[in-house]
Amino acid sequence: MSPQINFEEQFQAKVDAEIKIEPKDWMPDAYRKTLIRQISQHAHSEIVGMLPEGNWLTRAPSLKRKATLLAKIQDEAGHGLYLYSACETLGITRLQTIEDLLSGKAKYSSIFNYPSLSWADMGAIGWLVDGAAIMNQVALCRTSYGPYARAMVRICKEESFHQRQGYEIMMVLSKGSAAQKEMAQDALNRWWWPALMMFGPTDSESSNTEQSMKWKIKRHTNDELRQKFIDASIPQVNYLGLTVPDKDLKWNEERGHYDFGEIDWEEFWNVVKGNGICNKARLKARREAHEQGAWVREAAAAYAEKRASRVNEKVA
Amino acid sequence: MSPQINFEEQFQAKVDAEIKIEPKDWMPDAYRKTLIRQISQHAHSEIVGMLPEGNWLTRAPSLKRKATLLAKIQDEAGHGLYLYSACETLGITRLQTIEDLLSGKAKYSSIFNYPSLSWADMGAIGWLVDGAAIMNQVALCRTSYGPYARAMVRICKEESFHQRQGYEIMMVLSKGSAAQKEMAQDALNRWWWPALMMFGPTDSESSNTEQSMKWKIKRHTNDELRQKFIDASIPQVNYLGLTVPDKDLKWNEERGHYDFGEIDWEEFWNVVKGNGICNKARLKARREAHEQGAWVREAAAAYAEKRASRVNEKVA
Amino acid sequence: MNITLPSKNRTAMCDYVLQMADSNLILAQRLCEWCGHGPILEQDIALSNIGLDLLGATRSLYQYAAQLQNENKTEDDLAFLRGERDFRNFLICELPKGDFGFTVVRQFLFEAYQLLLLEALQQSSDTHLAAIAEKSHKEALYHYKWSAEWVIRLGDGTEESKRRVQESIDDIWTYTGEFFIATEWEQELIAAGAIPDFRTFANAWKEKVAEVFNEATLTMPPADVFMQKGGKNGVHTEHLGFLLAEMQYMQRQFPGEEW
Amino acid sequence: MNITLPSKNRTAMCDYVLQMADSNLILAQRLCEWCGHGPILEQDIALSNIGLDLLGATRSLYQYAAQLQNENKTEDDLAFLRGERDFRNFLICELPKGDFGFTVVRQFLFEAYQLLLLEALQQSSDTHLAAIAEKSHKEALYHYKWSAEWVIRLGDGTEESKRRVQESIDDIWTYTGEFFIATEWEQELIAAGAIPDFRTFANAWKEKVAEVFNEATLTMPPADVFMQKGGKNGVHTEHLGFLLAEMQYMQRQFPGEEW
Repeated sequence: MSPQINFEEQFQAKVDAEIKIEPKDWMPDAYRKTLIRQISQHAHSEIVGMLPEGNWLTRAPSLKRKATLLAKIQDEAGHGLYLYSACETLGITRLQTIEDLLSGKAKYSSIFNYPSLSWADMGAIGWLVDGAAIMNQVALCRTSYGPYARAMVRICKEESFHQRQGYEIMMVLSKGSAAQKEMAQDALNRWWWPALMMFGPTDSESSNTEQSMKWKIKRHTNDELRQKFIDASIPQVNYLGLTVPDKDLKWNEERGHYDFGEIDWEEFWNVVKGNGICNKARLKARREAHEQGAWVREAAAAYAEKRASRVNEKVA
Repeated sequence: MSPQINFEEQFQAKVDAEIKIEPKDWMPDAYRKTLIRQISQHAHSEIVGMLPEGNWLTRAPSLKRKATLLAKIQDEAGHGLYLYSACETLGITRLQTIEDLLSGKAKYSSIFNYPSLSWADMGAIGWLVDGAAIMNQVALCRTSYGPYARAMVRICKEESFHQRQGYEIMMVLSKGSAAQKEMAQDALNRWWWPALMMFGPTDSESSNTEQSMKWKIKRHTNDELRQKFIDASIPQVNYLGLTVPDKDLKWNEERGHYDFGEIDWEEFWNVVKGNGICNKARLKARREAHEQGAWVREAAAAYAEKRASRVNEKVA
Repeated sequence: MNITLPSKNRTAMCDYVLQMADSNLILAQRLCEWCGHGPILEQDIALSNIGLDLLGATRSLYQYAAQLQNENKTEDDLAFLRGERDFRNFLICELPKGDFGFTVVRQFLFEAYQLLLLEALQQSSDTHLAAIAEKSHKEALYHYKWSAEWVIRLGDGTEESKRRVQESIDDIWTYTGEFFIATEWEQELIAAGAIPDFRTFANAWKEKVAEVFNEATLTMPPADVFMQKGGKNGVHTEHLGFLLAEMQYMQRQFPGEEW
Repeated sequence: MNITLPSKNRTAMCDYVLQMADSNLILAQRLCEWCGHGPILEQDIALSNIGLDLLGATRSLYQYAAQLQNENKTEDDLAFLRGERDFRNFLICELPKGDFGFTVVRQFLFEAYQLLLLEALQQSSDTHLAAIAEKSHKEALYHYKWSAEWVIRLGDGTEESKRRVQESIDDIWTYTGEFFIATEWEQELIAAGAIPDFRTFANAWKEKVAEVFNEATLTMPPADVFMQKGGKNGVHTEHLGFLLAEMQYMQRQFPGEEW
């Protein structure tokens, strides 16, 4: 037996025993690559996800909502930071990770390629989009890679808070004027299906699931999480007095779950492929921020260097 | 006697006899220079004058007003064109004239360095600023230089129309709600003194007046025109039920004119020197239009050249 | 006013007229942004000219929509007091103005469609709409000619102008599909013969566009480009909200006043 | 709430508190425009932090102004339902955000003033205002430190960063004069001892600024630069109208709703 195989067995044994893998531990190359792909994608999603909400910052309808929204988006930037750091423990720099996003090589969650068109979208995004994200993330708090799992614990706490805030926005609207209620229903109509798509393709179509489950990077299948999300959300929808845009939705007593209609996977793949109404705009915004910030980063680096050499001169 | 002196005498004799000077006629160098300065300054004023009004195009409160305002600003662009053409007959290209504006060498009317802050400003600018301009321009319809005089005839017709439109905006506002009336009064308060300053320094301080009068480039002194403007405007102010921000204003039976308060010449010179609240912004807007349009002008020139050479090839 | 109102399909016709009016208005608003900032004085004037024509058509169309609605609304109520989700304009009209090449390409693609539509609409059984179309068609001919000439000039100009204008074409193309798909109410009107079946215009439009692109040495995007939609159903890009906030501010701030 | 209201100068104090609130709000609105677009993720977060502090102060100040007014208005009425001529913010706050250097310089010059003002205001006989000032002063210390560090970093960074930041200083300088001139109602309050005489802060402010510029190898504009004014009297630049149209749109469109 080659030592390589020993490493691999030891690694899997640790995973099976729920012992966290740490940056300096040996890990299979494919594990590392899968993690880099997944964590960086998650980090990019936090950063790109700032844009649809940022779209309403300057138009928030009250000072309190403006402040809460700003704090929420700031949290997302913070999540981005944790995750870029977790990624760096796997041997890829933040700059490289970001360049992969800007070049289109790395992906981010497709949900952010939908436009935010009304104030109610700030409610729907918090409630449904963050809600769907949490379904995934709660499981990831126990993921096998230590730094990722620990980042997730911090993120999950804040995300639940965001979700409650989002739901509260929906609550106020759905109890408000006719126009406000209509706004809330419209937002639900537009975000419901995209939120369901956030869990990814159905298990039969999903390629990476099996290996990821074995490595405990992933702990539930896409369809399991999707069902869980629907089951949790429908009572919330009912409480708001709104309806989901799915005529096939109904409680299945036998399964103990809600049955739901066919997801439009053609739309899903279209948006993933770059055809969402905002794909171009999102990447453009990120590219412009990066390019227009280049002189600032260069200045900071040059200043740090000057300072270091001045200190050295003094020491010498 | 040198022939030079003969030319000069002949020239002055023509001017005295009210015969128009035409581009190919001999004219004193100083006459040419004075005209270039005056006409180009006038042209630049039309173009820069598009900006404070353009500032309200996207916010005009009705479709009719939006269309009327757009048509008005378009007329100003047209006036700019006539005047740049008149300037070209004196041997300076439009491009050179524009570059003198952008470099800060050439001036434009200082009035356009005041900001347009409310919809009522669209009324006040049309009524008072165009009104003051017309006082000058009507006299210029008989100016000694032919192309300038003819451009002025066309411009004057349109300007009177603009002035009536401006006054009509003020009329609607001053008969509207309390907020609208307040808006109208506020606009009058802000534009009244700057409009009076448009006639330039008092005669005792004005340097070029005497020679320009002799050449019939100018036909009335600054103070004459200013008094005429005030006498014409006050009944219009009264009709609106508004008041001018001048506690010293009153009818002088003996003079047959309105007496008026001291003009704040320090403010006037400050704005001329570049310290108006919009001087930087106005020049910046014109520079950006020019720079961002460079590739378009180059493309048009390149295309025209290609086309010409293709025609030549066919002919050959 | 003594005009012939269509006896049935009135609601659908009202929606359709609003869609035309909204598209004209939003595009005119974008052209207004050029006023005083054009690359050449003569072209500044040309853009204002087109803007004025579009605003004129906007007013006729809103007035007619208000008549069809019969709810005692004015043209300004329809322009300034409807929310973002009520606006039915083509998405192409609301895109930010971009550089001069972008504005020219957008106008060209829009006018090439307008020419076909307005020509056919002159035969509409709705005589009022037919009359508006007749006037607008004459204007569209001029807009089309102006924008086509500029597409050619920029396409066959310098390397930079060619690159810029080609990029604009590639960016805008995805928004042209909306011209040729029919909403429910449009299907109703087409079936009733009240408006032409504009879904059949796609080929003629492409030919018109190809001819000019060809002369301009520009490349037409491939046939399988994904096409955006939503505008006619009130689902817009994120740009429209900001445009409306600015455009409607005065009427929102001072409701019910005369101006 | 049981707070000490000044027995006299109430109207003047209300105007002054509104002026403070407006300046905080308008500047926070400009900082909001950076969110998601910062040059470095950490600095994106820092700008949001400052924005959040300013918004917090805005709310306390409007709430207090509403109490002084005693007309049953809310903080949101004051923020979203007043017109451009009612806003009393310093002109410096409404200038477009510019590049990162511009934003940093504006913040630095503003906070250097705020530090002096808020420190003195803590001694105000108006205990409510003094309490707000105390909280804001702590925050201003952080904002000042952050912005001063960036002024130094950019000034003493690369040639490009030095050029950019120096240009921003030269552009903004003309708007700093407003810090040190008193309106009528401010003169009244100063005379009554209700607020500090901030006209006397000019030298201390300049020293504070000069120290940082010096370390940043940047040049302070000459003493005779012409100073703009008007903001505190509601006469603004052309930028504020557009900012308000966007910021107030929802409240104008849906008056009187809860959010």
